[in-house]
Amino acid sequence: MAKVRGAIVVDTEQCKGCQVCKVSCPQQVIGMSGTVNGKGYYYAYMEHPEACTGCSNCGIVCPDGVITVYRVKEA
Amino acid sequence: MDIKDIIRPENRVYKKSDLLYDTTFNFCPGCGHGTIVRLIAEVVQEMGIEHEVIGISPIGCSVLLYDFFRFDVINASHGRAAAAATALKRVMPDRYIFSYQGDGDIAAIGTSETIHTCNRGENITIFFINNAIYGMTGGQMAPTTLTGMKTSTTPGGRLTQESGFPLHFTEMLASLDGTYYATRQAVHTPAAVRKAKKAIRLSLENQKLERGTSVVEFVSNCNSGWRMEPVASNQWMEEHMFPVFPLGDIKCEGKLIQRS
Amino acid sequence: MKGNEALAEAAIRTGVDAFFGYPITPQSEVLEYLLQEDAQKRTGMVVLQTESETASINMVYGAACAGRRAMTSSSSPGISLMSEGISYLAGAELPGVIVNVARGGPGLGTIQPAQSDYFQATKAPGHGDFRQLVLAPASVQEMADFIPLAFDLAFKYRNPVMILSDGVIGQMMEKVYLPEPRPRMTEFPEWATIGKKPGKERKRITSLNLIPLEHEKHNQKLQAKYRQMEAEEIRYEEYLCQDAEYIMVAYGASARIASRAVEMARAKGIRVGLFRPVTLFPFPAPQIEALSLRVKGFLSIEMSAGQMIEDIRLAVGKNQRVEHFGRYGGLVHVPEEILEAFERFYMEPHGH
Amino acid sequence: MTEEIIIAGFGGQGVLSMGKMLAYSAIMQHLEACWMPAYGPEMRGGTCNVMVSISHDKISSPVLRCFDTAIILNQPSMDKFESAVKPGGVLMYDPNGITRTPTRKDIRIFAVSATEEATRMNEPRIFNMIVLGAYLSVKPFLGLDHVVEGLRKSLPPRNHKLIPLNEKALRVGMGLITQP
Repeated sequence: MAKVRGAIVVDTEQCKGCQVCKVSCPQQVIGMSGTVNGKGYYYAYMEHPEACTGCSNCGIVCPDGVITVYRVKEA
Repeated sequence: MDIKDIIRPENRVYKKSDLLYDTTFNFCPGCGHGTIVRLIAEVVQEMGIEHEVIGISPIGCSVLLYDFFRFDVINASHGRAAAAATALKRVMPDRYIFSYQGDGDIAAIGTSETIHTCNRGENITIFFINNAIYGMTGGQMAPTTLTGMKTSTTPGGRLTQESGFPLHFTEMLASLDGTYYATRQAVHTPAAVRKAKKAIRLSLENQKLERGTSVVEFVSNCNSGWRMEPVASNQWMEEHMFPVFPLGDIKCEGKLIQRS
Repeated sequence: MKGNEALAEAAIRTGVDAFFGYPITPQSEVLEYLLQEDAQKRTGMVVLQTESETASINMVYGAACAGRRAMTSSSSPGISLMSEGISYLAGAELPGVIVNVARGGPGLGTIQPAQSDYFQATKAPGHGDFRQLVLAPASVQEMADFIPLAFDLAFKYRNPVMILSDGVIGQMMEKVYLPEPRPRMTEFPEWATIGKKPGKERKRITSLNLIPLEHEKHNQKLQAKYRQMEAEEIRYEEYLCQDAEYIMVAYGASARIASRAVEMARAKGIRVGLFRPVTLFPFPAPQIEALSLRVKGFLSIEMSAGQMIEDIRLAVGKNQRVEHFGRYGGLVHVPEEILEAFERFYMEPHGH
Repeated sequence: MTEEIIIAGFGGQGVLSMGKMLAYSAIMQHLEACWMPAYGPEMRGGTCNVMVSISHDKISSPVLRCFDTAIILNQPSMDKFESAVKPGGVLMYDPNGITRTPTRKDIRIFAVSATEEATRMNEPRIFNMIVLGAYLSVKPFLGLDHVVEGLRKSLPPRNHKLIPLNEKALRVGMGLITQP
């Protein structure tokens, strides 16, 4: 059975670390970084990349539009 | 499969709309304004109307709205966006005109213009962002501030005998014969965002029907004004705002929706 | 035709795209005429009775953003309500025409004619460092003629233009030759927000600028515009000034009444002339200054307690005496009392 | 030639329209004319007056203190405007409702019983046309044909059927003046 794999790319410099994406992720993929970006925010990143299904939930709730989402069907 | 193999242009399923400039929004972290602005850009892009749309930004937090959109925008004076929208639509009936207004802008200073615009049934879209507080000026009471809610001008909580009741402005607008569509949405969860986006699209498509005004209210957070973390503010919004301002359609196709 | 009606008919003929107005005495005929004449049918002009003067001026702002010829008309209290919007027009550099058929104030005042909005029109039509062009018609003919002129100036400078009339000129009837019809605009200025053109950058219109240095620059640009108006747009009329020893200065209805007083003085052998500013901003200060070098005194005639006189005094400096004679609160001078006032000031041996 | 007239009475008598007729008629005769109403509460039933200036030359002041002719249609107007007639000028009044007749000796005074005549003709609306007719016979500088033309111009087309009646009223007025 084909498995759906996903990935996100966070524009870390524009991320304001609000964590709305983190709580919206059904797979708990997203964590907050241990270091801050140029604006001083702890930005979002894929803490558990293997669990991402590319559902886009994080992207569509992000108030700053900093998340781009990718998805493939693995053969 | 390596992450690098997933992150390829052909696999992209979501990205920020091309109709937004690549600048950082000037909103606080986690503010619903950003999500709504993003959704409007997405809908305009999907409808392919970026050459026919003119947006009107207000006074308040979204005053800089025009820094974000890659389509024509004007800035109206405080509360008067509906009047400016009326004129733009009357002189250019084939264009899509929307205003984007906060609770103070639309439901306090701009009450008269908004009511009369809806009452004339101007074929425009009004986006109304209700976060129950004045964000830009530092967290003062808004017409929609909840009873008992603390703001910088209601330090002991809003007292109805002093300051009246939270104003249900969208219901007021919906009661007018010129209002064709009125709905209340939120953008704090993926499911809410999906619904809100459909409402935005419908409200813009309605302009072609020439049946009247479309109003989309967004119950939104103001974590700075409410003095909360963004995620906590969304939870507070669900628990306290939604019972007073319930989500859902209020008027569809010119008919009020009966709610139990 | 009544002054108000001539103005409204001229608006139709000038190809004005939109009129937004709220009834108020003594200018209600403007809105009534446009709707009774079915301007919308004649030229496609948008005519809308608004819920308030505040809405009217903001609709003018909206239509002006689309590069259209938009105007509103009101009387004194209504103009006060519009002052914020006029400031926005100036700040966003938008053309618009505002007509004030003035009445007596302050407050609700009276519906009778007055010229007590001179300061408001020329000095402080709203908040901020800005000026608007002010045209003062003195006849029904000029009520009609100043509409196309006002729009030409508004678009030339991208700035609000006010036609400052009064209850006398608005309500009276005279013979009038109406302006030649102009077509409605089909092409709009490049700055107009009418939808982003493919391949072009989008446009935005605002009066906001949060960066003080940039905002100062914007203001300097506006100031340069006002200096250009002062250099190019002064309009005035002289009547029997050539050999005059004394000059009456009056605009609008006062100028008409004073012209009769001038004739009465001439009949008595007193050499008086009338200087009529047609533009109140820019004020014809250089012309008055030139006159001040060869006459013996000025008399400012206004239906106010004395507002324009300040501009006359600035122009004249210490060169000459400047006196004021005003009727106000809704009262209008008659020629006889103007002459009496003049004689009191200048003909009596111990004039004060 | 310059003729400056005040017509004064109360709202509803047709004071303003009489003035308008005069102005229109003058323009039909290629003269200059200016019509300056007292506007406002007067329009709603109070006292009412209008100043009309007619001239071969450009008209200067639309607002005047003294007049060549005063047409007075009620007592308050008589009290106010008898003194405003220039020496040698004309005062014309309808005696109906006048309790104090004019006393000046340096002006020409005419009475025209227009109210009475209009009532007798059973056409109270043409009262003002009778007065106008009387004025035209005293100051015959406007041709009747120009007045009828002015009437046509000032009346909305739906009222053009009333023109013959108005013309009749003008003629009646012309024969009605008496010098008390």
